[in-house]
This record gives sequence, C-alpha cells and structure tokens, in this order.
Amino acid sequence: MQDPIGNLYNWLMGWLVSWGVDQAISNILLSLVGIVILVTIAMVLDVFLVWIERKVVARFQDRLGPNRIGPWGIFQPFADIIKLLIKEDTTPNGADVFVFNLAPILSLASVLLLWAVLPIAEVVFGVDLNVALLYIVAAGAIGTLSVIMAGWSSNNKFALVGAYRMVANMISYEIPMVVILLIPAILTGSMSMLTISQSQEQYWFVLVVPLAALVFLISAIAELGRSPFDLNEGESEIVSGFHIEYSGMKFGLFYAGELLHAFTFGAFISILFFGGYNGPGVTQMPVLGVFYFFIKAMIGYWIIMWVKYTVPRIRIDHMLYFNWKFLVPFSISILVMTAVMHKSLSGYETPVYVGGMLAANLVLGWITIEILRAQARKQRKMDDPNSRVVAELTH
Amino acid sequence: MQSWLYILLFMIVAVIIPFAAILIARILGPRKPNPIKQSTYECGMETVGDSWVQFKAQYYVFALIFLVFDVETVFLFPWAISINALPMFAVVEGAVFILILVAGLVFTWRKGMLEWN
Amino acid sequence: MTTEQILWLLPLPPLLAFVFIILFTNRWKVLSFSIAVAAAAISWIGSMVIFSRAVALHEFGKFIFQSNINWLPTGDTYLRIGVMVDPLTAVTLFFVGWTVLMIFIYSIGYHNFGKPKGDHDRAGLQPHGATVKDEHGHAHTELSVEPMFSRFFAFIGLFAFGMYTLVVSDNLLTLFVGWEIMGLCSYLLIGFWYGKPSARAAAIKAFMTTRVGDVFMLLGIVYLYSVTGTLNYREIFYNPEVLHVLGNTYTPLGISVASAIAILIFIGIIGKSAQWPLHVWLPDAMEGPTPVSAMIHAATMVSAGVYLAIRIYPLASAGGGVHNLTPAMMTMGIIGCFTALFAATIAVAQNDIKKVLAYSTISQLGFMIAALGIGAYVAAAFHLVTHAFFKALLFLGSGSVIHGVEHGALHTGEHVDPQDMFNMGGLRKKMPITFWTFLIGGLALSGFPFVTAGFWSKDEILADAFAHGQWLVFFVLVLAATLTAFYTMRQITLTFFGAPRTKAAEHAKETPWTMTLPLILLGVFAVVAGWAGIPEALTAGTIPNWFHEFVGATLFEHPEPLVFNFTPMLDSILISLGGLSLGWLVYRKVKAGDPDPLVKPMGPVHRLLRNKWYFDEFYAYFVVKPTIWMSEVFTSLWMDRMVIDGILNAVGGIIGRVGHAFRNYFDAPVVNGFGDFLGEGTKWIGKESAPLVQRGRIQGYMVASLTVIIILAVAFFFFRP
Amino acid sequence: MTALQIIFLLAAAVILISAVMVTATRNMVHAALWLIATLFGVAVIFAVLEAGFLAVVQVVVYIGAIAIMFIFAVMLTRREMLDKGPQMNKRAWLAGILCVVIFASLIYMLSSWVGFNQIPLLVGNADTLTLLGQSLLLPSAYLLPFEVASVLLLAALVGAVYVASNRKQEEK
Amino acid sequence: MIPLSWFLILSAALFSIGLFGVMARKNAVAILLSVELMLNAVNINLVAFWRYGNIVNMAGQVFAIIVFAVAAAEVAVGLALVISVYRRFNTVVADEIDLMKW
Repeated sequence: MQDPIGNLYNWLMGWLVSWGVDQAISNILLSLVGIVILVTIAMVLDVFLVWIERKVVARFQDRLGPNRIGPWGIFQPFADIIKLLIKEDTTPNGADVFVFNLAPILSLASVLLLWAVLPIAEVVFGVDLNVALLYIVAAGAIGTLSVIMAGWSSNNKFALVGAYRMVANMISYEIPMVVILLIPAILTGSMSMLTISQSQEQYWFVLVVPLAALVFLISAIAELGRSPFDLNEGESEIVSGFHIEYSGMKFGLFYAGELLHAFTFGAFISILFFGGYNGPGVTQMPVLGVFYFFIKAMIGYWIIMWVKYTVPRIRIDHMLYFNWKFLVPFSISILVMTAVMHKSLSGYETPVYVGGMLAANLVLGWITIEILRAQARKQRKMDDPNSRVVAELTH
Repeated sequence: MQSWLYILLFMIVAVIIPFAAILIARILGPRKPNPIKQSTYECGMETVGDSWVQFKAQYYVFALIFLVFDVETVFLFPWAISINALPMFAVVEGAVFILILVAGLVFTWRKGMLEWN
Repeated sequence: MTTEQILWLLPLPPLLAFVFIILFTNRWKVLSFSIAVAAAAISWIGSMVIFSRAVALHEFGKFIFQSNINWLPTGDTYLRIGVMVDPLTAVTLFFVGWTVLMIFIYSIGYHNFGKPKGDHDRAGLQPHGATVKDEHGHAHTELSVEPMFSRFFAFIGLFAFGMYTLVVSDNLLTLFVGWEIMGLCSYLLIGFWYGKPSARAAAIKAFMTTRVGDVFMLLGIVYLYSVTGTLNYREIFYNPEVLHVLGNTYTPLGISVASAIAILIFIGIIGKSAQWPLHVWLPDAMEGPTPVSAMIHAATMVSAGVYLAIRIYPLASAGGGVHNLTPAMMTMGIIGCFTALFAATIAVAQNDIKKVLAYSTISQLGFMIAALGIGAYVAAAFHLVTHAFFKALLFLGSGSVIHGVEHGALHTGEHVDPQDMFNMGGLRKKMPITFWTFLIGGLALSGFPFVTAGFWSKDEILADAFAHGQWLVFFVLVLAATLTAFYTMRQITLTFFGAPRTKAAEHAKETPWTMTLPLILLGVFAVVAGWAGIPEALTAGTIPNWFHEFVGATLFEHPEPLVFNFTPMLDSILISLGGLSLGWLVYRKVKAGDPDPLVKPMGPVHRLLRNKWYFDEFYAYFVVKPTIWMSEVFTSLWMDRMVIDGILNAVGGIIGRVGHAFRNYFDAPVVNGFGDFLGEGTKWIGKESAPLVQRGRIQGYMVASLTVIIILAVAFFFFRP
Repeated sequence: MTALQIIFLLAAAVILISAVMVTATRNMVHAALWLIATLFGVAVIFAVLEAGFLAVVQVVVYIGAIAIMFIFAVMLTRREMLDKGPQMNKRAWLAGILCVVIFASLIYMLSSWVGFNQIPLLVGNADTLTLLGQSLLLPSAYLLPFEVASVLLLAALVGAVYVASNRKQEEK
Repeated sequence: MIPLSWFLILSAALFSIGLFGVMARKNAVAILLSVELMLNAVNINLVAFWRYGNIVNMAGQVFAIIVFAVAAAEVAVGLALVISVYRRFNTVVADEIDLMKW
C-alpha cells in the first residue's frame, strides 16, 4: 500500500501489453486516463467549492446560505450547473465570436493546467516537472491573456475597462509573486514542486522565510483578483468587469475558474511554505499525504475567503502604489537577503540555519515596519492642514 | 520528454472539458436571439460610439516595468536553482543584476511615472 | 601600482566623471568642472607616470608593458582584449595627457565660469551676454555663463575616456570601441549648441561622413580577424611571419591581403582625420565651442586617425617597404600629398579665424599621411606629436581671441562676427599673452627655423621625402609648407598687427588665467617638443636623435636613420621664412572694410578657394543625391511600377537643369561665371530636387539594401575565385 | 514516424500557418493573437528539443509579457481606418520575392553542410538547469553577457518609460 | 528521431516570413510583430544547435535567453516609440513616418 497509483499503473500496463497494445501507446492511454481522473477530481472539488464559498460568505454576513436542496443545501451547486446549462447564452453583436468563445475556455484551462504539477502526495501527483515553478507563472500568463481576450472581444466599454484593470492588476502583482517563487527555488535548489515538498520534511519553509510566505499570500490574492483587489468588477463603476457580456455556461466557466484558482493558490501556499503533504505518519503511509494536503489547501483557501469577505475594496491607484512602491521593493529585498543568508548559512546544521534565517527575516521585517512608520508620520504631517501652513511659511 | 508529453495531453484535456461544457450548453440551451438581447449592456443605456475607450498610457507604463522585471526573473531562476553550486561571488553577481534593475524602478518612480493621474 | 594596473585604470576617471556629472552634479557648476578637471588630472598623472617609466626602460620596444584578459567566449576560444604601451603609445599618451588636461582647464574660462547668468540665454544656444551694474551703477553687458556648463564637461569627459581607451588598447577591437565613442562625442559636441540649425547640420554631417569611413574600417578589421584570427597589435604588427604571409598572399583584386586590409582601415582613417575626399565635415565642425575644436579637431580625435595609420604602417608596408611602395602606401602618399596641398590652398582664402586653422589641420594631417606613404614612419609620429601641441595651442589661442573680441562686441554693443579676422587687428596690445602664445604656435605651424617644434618635424618629413627620392611628394609638400607659412602669417597679421578695424577689436580684453595658463604651457611644448628629434648629423651627434631611437623601436626592424642632407633643411628654412614674410607683406596694411588683397590678382581662383573648391556642393550633387535617388526612385518609384515615369522625371529634370546651367553660364559675366554657375546651379538643384527625392521610407531603404546584398551575394557566390 | 515527429510536424504547421496569418491579417488584435499561437508553437518546439526551461520561459515572457504589451500598444494606437484597406505597402511583391530567394538560398547553403541531417545524441540525465545557471554566472563563461543583459534591460526600461511619458503633450 | 534539418528548415521559413512582414507591413506595430517572428526563428536555431551539439556546452541556451532579453528590450522601446509617434503624427503607418531625412 506504499504506492497505490504506481501499482495500479504497473498492473494496467502489464494487462494492456498482454493484450498486445504497444508500450508507448498504452503509456499514453494510461496517462490520459490519469489526467481525466485528476481533472474530474478538480472539477468536482470546484463544484463543492461553490457550495463552500456560499456557505462561508453567508456565515460571514450572518446569513444561512443555501439550505434547501439536500442536507445544508449541499446539492445547490448541481442545481446551479443545470441552470447554467439550460440558460441561453447570448453573444453581443459586434463581438469577435471566436475570441469571445475562446476566452472562457482558456480561463478555466489555465487553472486546470496548474493541477498537472500539484504533488497531492509523495506518490500521488500528475507529473514531476523540473520547471514547475515557472510553469505556474506560464499558466497564469494564459489566464491574463484570457482576461484581455474576453474584455476586448465582447465589444463593450465596461468589459474593456474591466479587462484593462484586471490585467494591470494581474501583471503588477505577478512581479512580487514570481520574485517570491524564486525563494523556494533558492532553498531547495530545484523548481520541482515534488522536491520542494520533500525537502520540507524536517521544517516548513514558513519558519525560514515567513516574510516571503506573507508576500506570496498577498500577491496571490491580488493575482486572483479577489477582494480587496477585485476592482476589475467594481459593480458601481464598471458593472462586474470583463465578463459582463458573458452569460450561461461561459460565465459559469469564468466563475468556476476563479474559485478553483483560489483553491489552487491555497494549495500552492501550503506546498511552498507549509510543507505540502508532509505531516505525521506520511513516511510510513504516503497516501496519508492526500489528506494533509487537502486540509492545508482548504485552510489556505479559507484564509483567502476570510480576507475577501472582511477587507473592503481599495482603489486602483492605491493598489498599484501598494504593489510598485512597497511590495516589489520589499520582495526584492527579501530575495536578496534570502539568497545571501542561505549561501552563507548553508554550511551549518539545521537549527543554526533555521534560526539564522528566521532572525534575518525578523530584522528585515522590523526595518521595513520602521521605514513605513516614518513614511506614515511624514504623510500625516503633510495632510495635517495647520502643519502644512507652517511648512509653507518656513519655506 | 515524458513529462512534456504528459503536459501536452493535460493541455488537450484541460481545453476539451470546458469546451465540452460550452457545447452541451449550446445543445441544451434555447437560442432565441433578438436585437435587445444582443445589444451590449451598459447600465441599460444605448452603446455610445464604438467600444474603443481612451486607453490610459499609465497601463502601458506598468506593462513596461512588468515586462522588464519578468525577463529579469527569467534570468534569475537559473541563478536561484544553481545557487548551491555557485561561489559566493556569483551570488553577489546575481544581487548586482537585480539591483541594476531596481535602479530602473527607482528612475521610473522619480520620473513620477508610477503616479496614477 | 604596477604599470599594467595604471594602464587598466587610465581611461576610467573621465568616464566616472561623465557618469557623476550626468547623474548627480548636473546642477552644480563648480562641482561638475572640478570633478571633470580632477579626472583629467588623474589620467594625466597616470599617463605621465607611464611615459616616464617607459622612457626609463632599456630596449623598450622589445619588452613593452602589456596585459590582457579573456573577454568574450567565441565558441571554444576567447576573444582577448587588453592594454599595452609600446613607444608609439607612450609618446601618444604624453601629448594626449597634456592637451586633454589643458583643454579641460581652458574650458572653465571659455564657458565664462563665474560670470552672471544671461538675460535671455537658453540651453542649446550660445550665451548672449548679461547686463551687469558696476559700482557706479552703470549698466553694461558682458559675457554670460554657458547655460549647459556641466553638460559640456560631462561630454568632454566621455570624449577623453574614448581617447584614452583608444590609445591604451592593445587590439583593434577596443580601439574601434574608443573610436566610435569619440565619434559619438564629436557629434554631441559639434551639435552642442543645438539651438543653431547650422550646428545641428554640422553635427549630422560630421557623424554621417565619419560613418562612411568607419564602415570600411570595420570591414577591414573583420577581414583582418578572419585571416589572422587575432586583433592584437603585437601578434600582427610585430610579427614578421604573419606580416610576410599577409604581404605575399593576394586577393582577387590583385593587391596583397595586407594592402587590402590596410586600405580598408585607411578609409576609416580618411574619415576620422578628415583627409580628402572625406574632409568636408571638419570645417563645419567649427560650429562647436572652441575647446571642442581644439580637442576633437586638433589634439586628439583627428590625431587618433593618424595614430591608427601609424599603427597599421607595418601592415601597409608588408611585402614592400621604403624602396618599393605597396599599393596601400601609394594610396596614403597620394591622398596625403593632395590633401596637404589642397587644404593649404583653401586655408589661404578663409576669413574665419577658426576655419583657417581647421584647413591647416587638414593640411598638416595630410603631411603626416604622406610621410607614412613614403615610409617616413618616425617623421610622421614626430609631426603628430608636435602638431598636436601647436595646433591645440593655436585653437585655444583663437578661442581666446574670439572671446576677447566678443567681450569687446558686447561692450560696444556693435554686431560683428567675432570670428572674422577682418574685424580684428591690433589685438597685440589688448591681449598680450594670447598674442605671444599664438605667435609661437603660428611660427611652429609654419616651421620657423631652429627654434620651433614644427620646423624639426616638418623638416624631417621633407628630408625623408628627399632622401627616398620621392620628388613629387617632396615638391608638393614644399609647396604646401610655403602656403602654410603664408596663411599663418596672414592670420597673425590680420588678427594682431596693424590697427583695430572695429570698435569690438579696440575694446577686446585679455582672457582670464584659466584660459591663458593652458596657452602658456602649450606654448612651451610647441617649442621644446621639437628638440627631442633634432637630426644627429646637424649637431654632430652631441644631441642624440632621441625620438627616432625611441619611436623607431616600435617596429620590428628599426627604420635606419637618414643620411643627413642640407638641401631639404635649406628648403624648409627658406620656405618658412619666405612664406612668413610674404604673408606679412601682403596683409600688413589692410584697412577696415578692405577686401582681401588677394581677390584682385587671383580673381575666380580666389572665389574657388574661398568656396572650398565647391566640395560641399559637389557632394550634395554627386553623392548625397544619387544615394537618395537609389533608395527612393529605385525602390519606391520603381516598386510602384512607375519605372517609365521615374526615368522620365529624372531625364526631364536633368535636361532642365542642364539648360538652366547653360543659360546661367552664358548670361553671367565671364569672370565670376565659373563660380556662380557651379555654386548657384548646385544650390538651385539642391533646392529644387530636395522635396522630390527625400522621403525617408525606412522599409524602402531596407528592401533596397537587401536587394543589393542578395545580388552581391549571388555574384560573389558565382564569381568566386 | 514516431510520436515525436508527429508532434513536431503539428507544431511546425501551427507555427508557420499562424506566422503567415500574423503578416497577413488586417485586424491588429488578431495579428497579436496569431503571434501568440506562433510563440506557443515555438514553445512546443523547445519542449521537443528538451529545453523545458526555455519552453516555459517562452510562454512566460512572450505570451505573458510581450504579447500583452503588443495588445496594449494596439489598443493605444488603434484607429478604425487602420483595419480597412490594404495592410501591405507597395513594395510587398518585391519583399515577397526577396524572402523566397533568401529562404531558398538559406536551405541551399545549409543542405551543403555535412551536419545537416545529423541525429541528436541522447541526453543523459544532465542537470541542464544547474549547468545553465553556472554558465550564466561563472566569470569563465557568460557572466559578462548576463550583466550586460541587465544593463540592456535597464536602458530599455528607462528609455521606454521616458518616451512613453507624454511630457511633451503636457507642455503643449 | 528528428534530424536537425527539420528544425533548420522550420526556422528558415519562420525567419523569411518574419522578414517579409517587416518589409511589407504598413502598420509599425505589425512590423514589430514580424521582428518577433524573426527573433523566434533565431531562437529555434540556437536551441536546435545546442541540442544537437555538445549538451554540456550551454552556449545555445544562454544566447537564447539573451535573445529573450533583447526581444523584450526591443518591444519595450519600439512600442514606446510607435506610441509617441502616434501621439505626434496620429498615424502608425511606417511610410508616413519620415523624420529620418538626410
């Protein structure tokens, strides 16, 4: 029971070959089967995410949420799906039909693609890609593309403006995210998700680079375009953003994509900084990792939801300032600090190493906070009317 | 090679599934288009002019900075993963590489290009 | 520090100064110029140290300072770059260090540091002057400080960096880098007052013209690399085997590979040091501030061209030598001689004090090139050094003169061209220091016997020509030297002697010490620099011909010292004295408003000279226009399936122009017909044809160039030897 | 006909067709999207060549950044008239001839080369990524190009930001 | 296995198409798009030669990455220029942009 998937694979392989199917062909067939199963899991999970989201937001807003269909309304999402399926999907005139239809597909696909490299457990994963970290960024790039395609093709001012904002948002926060993605690569000397998870057996990376984990969380939320960074769908200004013209299943795809994306990022946070599938007893029973993985991912997802439903939306200029004037320099300083510290501490044994890195992080965080406080003080002085008068007089 | 084949298959599946969803919706859903339904939604108003709104050059500037830093990170990944195989000197070189680009960010900042007006 | 370390660091200070001034100290004038001058001074100290160490060494030619590093991985080998000092580099460093430092110091005063801000000065225009109140409350205008003061120092800093890089580099690649940096800087500096259209035009002209040469030069360098696999001087020029092979393998064209490469590189030199036919940019370059003229067009940049020519001399003479000239040497000789004479003739008829110097520069460079052409290696180097000193001195002096006259003009408020020598006169009393230093420089330029540096260097060239029996070269150069003496004296007389011809000249004032100090120092060198190379036979060996010994060691086999002969020396004495006295006699008593005394006797010839043999017009008509025609009519019109129309247009246009030209010719009086025909006609053509042909469609150019490339490639492919 | 060859041929077909569309289509946004298709095909080619890093980088940089830039630029310089009328200038036919000639001569020259049809050696499990990092950062290898690249990017950023900032407009 | 020639032919074709676009397209943005095609052709060549040469010598990949940087710089500056030209002349047709006269 060490490696169920592997055993299953070998058994089926032998079976097919014995039926006289060519090795390569059967290999492809089997991986195809595996992929379909994986994607199906993702989609089913997605369906339940809808329910979870609605329940949680209801709790946040002191409501009950769906509670009619099935126990605790657990079958609500299926009703939603059926509704979406039988709804007429309209295409606005003047729309660029091909691009218009391609956009939602890419939007969901870009999220599903992430699941190819998720190490759900040490023995349960799609593929162990040696450039997985960059692969994530690449998939994100396709997502960005789908947004601008949707905004452009639906021939609608608001959609376009929404797409602009969304894209500006995504590309801006992609920089700190990618910079932070460099840090696990530095720590493990590899870009493979599996290696990163494996190398967190003794200690989670959150102990070594807490600041990086924090920045990654922030930029992930922004990347998802969820509140407080959801100004792409500022209902008051630009009625719900780039997918305004979408209806029926196409809208459903965007929606599903967003939710699954959120969950996947929760998973990434857990993999990169919280040890992924690692947990007590995993070494004896690797399959246990699946359980830990989903728990951690769910916690990450819950944090993202928490932020979404408690923090109010911020203005686009504030958002961009926050990114370019704080997050990017901050993440870059974290990167440089981590690289140098890691290199200089790599000789020592684990406790010293972890302690040193942690101390360095704390020092950096303290310095940052001091700088920010100084800035804030100056800002307050500037905003304070009578002091401004004084300043003008002194000039 | 194997893994890339896998990724390719995964892409195909990942595109087919949403496509299938849309297709099913097409089949199941009714299709009774009419001009009102087809008109683009702008808070109930008529569409004014074509949809090419004035595009803020600001977006372009941010895209610029993003492009440069994106390429920078591409340079940095090899540096990051081979950091254990490199001498301290090379690590510092990477840091220098980063700081040179930070200088560009600072320039943009000083130029006031980061201001949203 | 070891000499090698100093060498590596030598070009850095000016570069740092450039960066600092551009980035940080742009606003603070004092800081800017102090940084720049300090940087120049550091480099100067460095070069002096290197020079002294080099001189102290025994048999320096064999055991030189050099160090180089792997630079670029090219496949499995590396492209090595490095630094080197051999005797030639040492002497070049010597004069470069001095002139650059002097010019830096001079620029402080030239740009009126410490003077008030101008009333209506704008960046990009010359300062117009400012009104100030003296203690009695009288308002009067005086010179105002340059608006872009700091920027100037930044630019010349970068320029100095380029020059030092070029000099200390031990291979043609880094030399080319420095070369191009200087090209850029000359563009920036000539167009320094970009507010003036003429300055802009001059800058573009200089850039384009030198570019023409540089392309060929790059071709030559690439060719050299492809045949030898290295660009290092020592490995090529100091290596008889390589030279022998290069000299005796032949290109399809029939000349040896060495000659072919040398000629290609020499075309670049033609562009850089303004030899005929690419000389046109240099006179226009006088639009720049005078220190720039001194720096670019006298001391360093054009000298760099000659320096490179001397560098590649072993290549040029490979397979031949002093007694049987290779094609490359012949090219050098012919072009040098012609340039020397032709530029001297033009200089005779110029009224702008700086234009005269510009043409004399061209002519003197012609001397050097010609000297190389006949194998007078050392003489060329010697003249290069001395010329750098006295020509820098002259330019700075002329700048000082202009400054004085400008001051006078502002004082009296009359509007005169402060550069026209006919507006001057009698400045001898107003600006004594400038006068004496300028006089020294002038005498050096005209080769005043025995005292001045110019005499010895020029004499050595003539002696070489004489000794090797190059009669044509000898006579041409003698003639050019006579003219040189003549126009130099003309300039001095018009500027300093006689009575002031304008109020401005009367109220001229001596310039501040920052400007006069460099003049004095350079004046000293303009005299003593020549004593390093006095022929031994003259002094019966009491003073060794140090320069010949030292620089001669640069070559693998030393050039043998000349058998001394009194004829050339007598000649040079006579021509210099004769030319000087002639100039004095002709221009002694020019009154205000008089025309040039030569106009009457020389007539149309004089106009021809004054219009520089109509070379600009010639180019505008026969080079620029056809080029644009190729790219335009050939591509777009022909492309537009309008072959017929295009040709008809062209033919029609040409016929019209010819007719117009004839009318012009017959109508015009015979005397000025020639000049007017060419000048006016070409101007008219330029005016008429400009809108027709100038479009600037980049894609069109691209298609055309690609077509030509393909055709050439196919041709080469099929007619391969 | 191995699977690899099939994949290559498909990718090549995608590349060439969409490249042609890039140069042929009228709608600039479509041109940009076709370019993206081309770039994706090239990424597949990189994967076939077992340069996985470059394949991903291709998607990240080109599709993620450069294509977005292009689309933004099209939005910025958009004028309806530009999509109407011929998108080729009058030299197009000559340009076409030139390109065909160049293609033919390239193939001709290459085919006369011995290694033209060589078969790749098997990649062992050489850790090319670490190798790449080392060859980028060790002074004995390509450290200089590495640093120069950063300077180039800096220059590009500064220059582009300077040009894109419409200070001139505000002055007027 | 795939012979090297396939890659070379592919990249040559891509290069020629890009070249055609550069010379024939009116729209300056389209010209830049075509330049991207050419750069990609170059990259295919570099990587192919890396793969078919000595795997351990990473020169091919290194220069491919450098080409990425160059492409990025080219796009950034080129598009910025196109945009500012558009602001000035209100056109992006290359033939109508003729500042570079001699």
